Amino acid sequence: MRTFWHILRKRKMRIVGVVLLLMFVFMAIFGPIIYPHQPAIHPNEIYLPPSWHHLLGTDYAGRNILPQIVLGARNVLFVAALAALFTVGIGTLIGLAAGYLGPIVDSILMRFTDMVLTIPSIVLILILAITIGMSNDVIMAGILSFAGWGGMARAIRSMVLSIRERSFVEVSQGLGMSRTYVIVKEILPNLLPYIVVHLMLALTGAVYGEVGLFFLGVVPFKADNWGVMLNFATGGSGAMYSTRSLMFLISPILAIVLLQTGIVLCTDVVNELVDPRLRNTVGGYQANGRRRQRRTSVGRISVGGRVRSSSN
Amino acid sequence: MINGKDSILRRIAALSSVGVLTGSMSIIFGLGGTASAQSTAPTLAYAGGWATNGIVNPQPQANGNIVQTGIAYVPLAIYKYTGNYDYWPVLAKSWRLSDNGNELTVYLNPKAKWSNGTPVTANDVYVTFELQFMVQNAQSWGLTGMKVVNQHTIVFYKNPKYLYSPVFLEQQILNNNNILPAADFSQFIPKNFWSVVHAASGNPKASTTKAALADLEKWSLKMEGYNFRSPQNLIYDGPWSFSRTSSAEQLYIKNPYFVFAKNITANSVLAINQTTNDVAWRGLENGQLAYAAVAYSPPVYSAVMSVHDNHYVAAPQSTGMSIMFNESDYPYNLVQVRQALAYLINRHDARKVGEPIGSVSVKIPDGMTQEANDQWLTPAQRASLNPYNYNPAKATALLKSVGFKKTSKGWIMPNGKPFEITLYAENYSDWDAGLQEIASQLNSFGIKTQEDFMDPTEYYSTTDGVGTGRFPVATRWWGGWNPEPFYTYNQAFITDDQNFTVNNSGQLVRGPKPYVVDAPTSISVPGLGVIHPQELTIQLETNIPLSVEKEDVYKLARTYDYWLPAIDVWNQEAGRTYSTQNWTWPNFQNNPALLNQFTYQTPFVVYQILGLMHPKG
Amino acid sequence: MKLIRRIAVSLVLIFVVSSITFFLVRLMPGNPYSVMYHKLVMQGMTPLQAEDQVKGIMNAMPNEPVFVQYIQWLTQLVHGNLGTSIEETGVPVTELIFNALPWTLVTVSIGLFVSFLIGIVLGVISASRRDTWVSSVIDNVGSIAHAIPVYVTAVALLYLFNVVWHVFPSSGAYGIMETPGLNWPFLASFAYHIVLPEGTYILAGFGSWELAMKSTTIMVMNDDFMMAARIRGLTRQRIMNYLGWNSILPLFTLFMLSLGTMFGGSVFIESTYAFPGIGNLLATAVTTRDYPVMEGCFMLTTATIIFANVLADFLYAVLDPRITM
Amino acid sequence: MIQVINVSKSFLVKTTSSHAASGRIVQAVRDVSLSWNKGEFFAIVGESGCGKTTLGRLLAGHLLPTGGEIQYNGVSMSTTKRPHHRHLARLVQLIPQDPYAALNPVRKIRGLMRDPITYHRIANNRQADELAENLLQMVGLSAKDVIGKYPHQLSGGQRQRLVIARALTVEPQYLIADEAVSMVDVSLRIGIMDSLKEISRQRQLGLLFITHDFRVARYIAQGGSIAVMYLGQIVEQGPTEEILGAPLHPYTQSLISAVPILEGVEARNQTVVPSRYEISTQNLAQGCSFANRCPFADQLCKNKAPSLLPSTSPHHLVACHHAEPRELVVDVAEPAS
Amino acid sequence: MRYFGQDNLYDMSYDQQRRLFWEKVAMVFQAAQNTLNPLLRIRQQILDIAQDHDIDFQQAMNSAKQLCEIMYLDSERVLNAYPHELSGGMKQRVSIALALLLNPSLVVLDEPTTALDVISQASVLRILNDVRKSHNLSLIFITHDISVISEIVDRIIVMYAGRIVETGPVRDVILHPRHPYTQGLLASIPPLRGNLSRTRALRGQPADLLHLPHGCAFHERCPRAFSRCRQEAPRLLTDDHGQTGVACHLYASDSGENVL
Repeated sequence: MRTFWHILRKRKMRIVGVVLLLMFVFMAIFGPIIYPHQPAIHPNEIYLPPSWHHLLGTDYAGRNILPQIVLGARNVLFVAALAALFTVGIGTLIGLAAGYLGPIVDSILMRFTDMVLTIPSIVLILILAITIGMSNDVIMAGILSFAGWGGMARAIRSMVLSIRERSFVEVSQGLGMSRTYVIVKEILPNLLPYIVVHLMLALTGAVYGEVGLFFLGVVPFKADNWGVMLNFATGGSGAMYSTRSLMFLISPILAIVLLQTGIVLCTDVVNELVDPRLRNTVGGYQANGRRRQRRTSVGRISVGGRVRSSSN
Repeated sequence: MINGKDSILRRIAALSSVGVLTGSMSIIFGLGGTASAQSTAPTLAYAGGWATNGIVNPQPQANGNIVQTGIAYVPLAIYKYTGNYDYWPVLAKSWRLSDNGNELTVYLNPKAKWSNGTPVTANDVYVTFELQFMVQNAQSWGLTGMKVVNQHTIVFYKNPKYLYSPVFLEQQILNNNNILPAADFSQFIPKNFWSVVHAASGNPKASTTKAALADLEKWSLKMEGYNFRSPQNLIYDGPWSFSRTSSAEQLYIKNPYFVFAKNITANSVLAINQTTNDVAWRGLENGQLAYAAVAYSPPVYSAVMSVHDNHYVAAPQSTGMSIMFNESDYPYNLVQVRQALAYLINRHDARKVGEPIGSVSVKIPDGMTQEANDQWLTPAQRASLNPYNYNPAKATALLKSVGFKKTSKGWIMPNGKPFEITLYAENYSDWDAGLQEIASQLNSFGIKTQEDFMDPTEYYSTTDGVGTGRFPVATRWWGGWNPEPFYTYNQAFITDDQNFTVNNSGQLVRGPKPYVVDAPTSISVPGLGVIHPQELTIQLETNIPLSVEKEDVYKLARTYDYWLPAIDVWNQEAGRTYSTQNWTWPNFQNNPALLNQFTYQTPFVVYQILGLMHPKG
Repeated sequence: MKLIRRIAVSLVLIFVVSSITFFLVRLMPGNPYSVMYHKLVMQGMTPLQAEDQVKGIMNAMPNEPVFVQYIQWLTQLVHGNLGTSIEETGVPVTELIFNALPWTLVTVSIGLFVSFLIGIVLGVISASRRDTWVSSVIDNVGSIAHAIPVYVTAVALLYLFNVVWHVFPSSGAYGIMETPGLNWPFLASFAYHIVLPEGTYILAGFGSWELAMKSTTIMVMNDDFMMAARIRGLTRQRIMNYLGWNSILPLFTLFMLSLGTMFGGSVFIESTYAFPGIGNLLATAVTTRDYPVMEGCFMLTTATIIFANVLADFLYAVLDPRITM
Repeated sequence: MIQVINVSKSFLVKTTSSHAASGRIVQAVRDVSLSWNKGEFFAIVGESGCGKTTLGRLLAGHLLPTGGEIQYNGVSMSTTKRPHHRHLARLVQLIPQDPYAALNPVRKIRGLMRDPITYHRIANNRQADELAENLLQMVGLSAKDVIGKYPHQLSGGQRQRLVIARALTVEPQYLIADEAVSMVDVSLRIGIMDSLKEISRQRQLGLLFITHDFRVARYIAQGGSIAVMYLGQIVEQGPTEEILGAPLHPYTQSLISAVPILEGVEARNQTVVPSRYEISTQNLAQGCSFANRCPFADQLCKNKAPSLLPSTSPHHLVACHHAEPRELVVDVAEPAS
Repeated sequence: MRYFGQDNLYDMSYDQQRRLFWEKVAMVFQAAQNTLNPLLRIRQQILDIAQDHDIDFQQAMNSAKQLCEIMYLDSERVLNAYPHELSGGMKQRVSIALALLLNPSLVVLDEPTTALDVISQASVLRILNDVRKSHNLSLIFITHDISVISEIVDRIIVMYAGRIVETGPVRDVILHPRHPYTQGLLASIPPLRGNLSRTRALRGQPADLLHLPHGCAFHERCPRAFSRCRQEAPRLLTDDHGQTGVACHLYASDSGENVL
């Protein structure tokens, strides 16, 4: 906990990020308690400006915008988090398998991965979304996870390949440990920082993809999603064209931007949290296994008793 | 910079010159057409969709250009839609229907010319309708043949066995088909064309007939949308001829040989591709557009109307949002349930959020628009129809009468299951809010209602979906698209296909398509007795006196109003926005006929042909 | 030789991807082929007609076994026939795509190039001012710009520069009065029309380049040869040159991913700006479920990206002496 | 006893191209035979790339030979399906060159030490910690100081000792140390070597030390034997003092003569520096692989490969057509204390 | 820091500094394979140096070729090669040749042979010895292995924990090391021949530069440390010429006077 505060305090932006993300997580968890239902339609309250009653104003059907944003957070975050988990899970599994199970498995898996990587992920997601259909959140998350697992698998694979070459793996094998032991206890812990950081990146990717699909309007309408709001704001209700309705356009945009900003800034925090080597370094050990001399560690070199500052 | 032969920069420069960028640029440059001289103002800019329409009417050309038929081509005459079967002549000078209604002689205007200066002749008309024979449209109108009398005269022959009103044929020939150049299209007519057409109408069981039908089918397939491409470099008989296109805009320049060229005051027409509504909104807000037919949300409407010179005029339109039922699906097969639902829907509120601009809520759900009601029914008749004003008490009574029970959890059907409704709508429907409002109205009454969405592919065949039971309840555009009651009741009681089919003996028959609403052939309407809606509907299109026709319409309206094959919620208006910044527009108050919907022509084209628009300044 | 091999591998890859598109659409529940066939039959066509029609649209017969369909479809594919569009009735898919593809290629390439340039400049600045507020601002802006969905940027730019200020056009690729070709009026009009789409591409794209450039620059800065170059008394300019090229080269491997991202972004950007490119075509095809066009777009974007990758690899091999092609 | 019988090992080396999976085959070990007894101290000397590390990994069972076989106490393990055979593991332990890389950086010492013990059921969980502490003590580490730390929190020497202690957890009979002191500060090397020797002597382990440094080889294999490798082959092998005192192979001679000497303390060597061609592991011509660098090579050497045969004494083997002692040593001066 | 009587290095402008470097002072690094720009041919790198130091291309190429001859390098092949096409020993020799390109007066060699094989090391050392004589160079040779340099250098400075602990003519220091650290270092080199029993380990760990012990940095490892060593860091005491010196309390009187 102390290290967490320490990391946070290093940069002010990090505090902003954590607060933002916590805000959206709070919305996602407690939103449905605060607002149990989608806001009701009020034919006589169309496009009201922000007020105490409607903090963000009302939309084209006289619905309060704030609850829509709050309720949207659950859908967006849940599906995105699930998709990020899938992405990272699939990526890690395939990467581990390809990296560890030998050249035949490797070449089969990597050809497949290459192929998936070549296809623009959004295009692939679009096609999958309409052929498979997005009947529930899990399927949707599964489809969205196509956006990132390829890159993840490749990265994990190359990391596994390099870790496998590091002698501690050989030593462990030499000590007679089983494959499972080597993968779980020796290789996986070394990938963990990367996996956790990538989880955050996959989260931004999944938010991007999910909201985007609803924005394009190609997957079944879901009332509580920011993408749908953005779709209606830019399309049918034309919120862009009148200052009266502008809040309806700005609210989902702001929600998306703030959420993504929050995740990105938190990635930085998480990065430092999971990788102790970034925090405090004793010796010159770096993640890639190469040792570098720290040029800055000794500021003064005493020569013949006289002290000179050294610099380049 | 790195010097010497190994300069990486130099290598990069050399390689990027053969890179993707250059390659694709050259492809773009390769696309370029030939430039032609630009005419100067006045240009009339408007926003519209670029959909190709109909069969045979010019499809995308072989070079990919899409010509908008309504601007570059005109029919023989333009239907006035006053309800009196009146036309404004265009390419035709006059026409005469024989007394028995089986021969239509059309006299062409000798001044009618193609854009290359050659005259529009009877042969052009002949080829145009040959193409309609080829895709087997003409046969369905009962047309049997044509005869070119002279360069300006052509006679159409109708099968005397076809009993329906000859005005229908008149409409198809005069208004519904743009005249195409024989020079460009006669190449598609096979040599043995007429012998095959005649053979195909022979005894259905004869092998010659079958062979001919097979040939005809082959031709028709070749000429139909998916396969047919118009030739390049067409000539035009409309007021403007196609000049050039980009993906966002199209330019048409004045056709100096057009028959009413002196009436045409716009030297060119700039068409903005209205892929989505906001394209038109932006154009109108910027004051760039002289005309647009576009839907609005209230803030956009007020933003556009706050621009000086922008005006909005609404024309009645015979279509709207309705909730339709699969009449064989329990409980919607019960008329009481449908009536109860009609009592429970506050149509006014639903319209207000569903389609706030460009619609009117339905006063009497009898299938017709308010205008049609006024025109066809007497005040007394109108008063005898049930307006189904919001009335939960009546709904409760009706539901209880068929064994429904209200419990703390809501309404329970006699079989013990809760009464739940799923309203299917198009994905991302504009009407979403309206449907949600209806759902919340029903929910507050105790009927658990939710909105759900269909796949776009399903939406295009919603009526099929309702017919086959895929959707017990669905919402869709509903209406005849025509003020004449026949079209409405044809859809409600016979088929949803606007082009009804006629069999060889001239009877309107059920097409292969299932009915939207499986309406019974006889319905016992309280206070009116047993009604045979299908017979009555067919009768509307046959030669009957107007008084009988009006009585039939009343009976059908009463039947619809009682039976409720669909609950009409709101009717749409054909909203048009025009700008008086550069043009004077006709006075619509003095001439309401001008507001009516024209089939293939964008309204301003008609005003131009009629000489009703003038440039300002 | 390896280039030829690489191209051969790419061709195989394209073949596999296209086969997947075939089976993807066909083997899914609600197979659009049979749906369309039954629909046409219901609309009054004879089974023979409907079959013909479906074959024209989709390049294969719905009633045949899948394998036979696949062979038919492949034969047509080899002849460059991808079927016809359902929405734009009768227009061959290849025509639609070849009209759209160049616009996307040009805008995506420009976007890629400019965002790459901006990214590397910012990356070098950020790396050289490491641990100062400058680098922290640049990094945060870069990573947030990278994370903000491209459609949000597109909508925001459209709102500001078109709706509010009327500065740039909102749709199309050039003005109707211009003749596409190598003439100044057209190029000017084209440039004017692509400002907003390019702006969006760049805003969405530069962040990842910036971050990647920063990390490679820092890595190269720590490399021994950089210190050696300083000790050898080379001019600052030359040292920057060494630094620059050595940091940029590793980024070439990112081209593969970024191209895919850019093409993916084009779906949103082009549909927001009604730009006549492949992304817009695909978005429209997807919303209207125009399966043949979808298949075609999918295959062609993939093929384009595969070949762009071969090109990038080739470039990389030419630029980096350590790599042999 | 471990017997190596005509063992060869070749690798497919990938070229640097980013995509193509092409490569060339490199023969790292060619037709090597030797035997090694429990309690015997053995050193393998050679330049980098001569295959000495590969030989070590083969012996430790980390790699499977592509030809020949290795017998452990008379049992051939070459037929086992996969490397790292479990029984082998407990028999032979390899101590790799780089202690930084040999320890998983994200795991604490306690786990690193305990896992092999519990995995092989050498002791139960409670005893495992005790055993680990004893082993750490044995290699000169204070268990209390290190057990809760991560490897990166230790110094280089501590890490190397830790690696040795970890190798001992599975109670091996043979230890292979691959350049085990080259990454360690000069002042610590002797200490670590002493520990290794001490432990091996106590536990009657066979100790195989792989090095490029004759000084180290001599220090370890004092009283044992030394084998000199060149391009995957053993060119000379024999008792330590014989190899150093009277090398017979020109390569051994040039290696020994290339060892820098302490000016004034040790005698200057008569240098036999081979000609300046670069070492190449590919395209081995027929004949002696050293022929193209050898100052004494003649036509015979270029045509016929010599085999490793006993020479001056039955235990001193050499593979050279012109094996003869050449004068290298002058005298030894003692350093002042 | 002043070189050859010029201004203080740290007061110089970048341009002055870079002129001083390589024209007067050159350097050879430990990991020579990493000190060459991987993207440029050796020829180009030589030309870059030449151009930045205003040397004519042709002249630079000529001297480069000459240096290649001295280094036993095939100049045709090496100059046209990219760094990755050369072996480690060749790269090391190339980087020595680069250091000599501008005829500097002083070459600093930082562990130039550590990454090399024994035989390559011997040949590089021999070349260095030859070049030193033929070019009249000053060499500063930094290494952890005393035996490597004992044949080449004249004077030796032994450092421990950032400080000089002993200095003197190489023969004197090796035969008669004074500082316990030097003694320990020499004792930890196993002799190639003769008695091994004198080889002893230095105890303890090298000093952690971040947490230097109080007093003499070596006292924790020193077999001869006494109480003063724990309290006070010894100064480097030199003889009259400044050529020989040691920093150890064993050789200092209580007053800090030189007892040598």
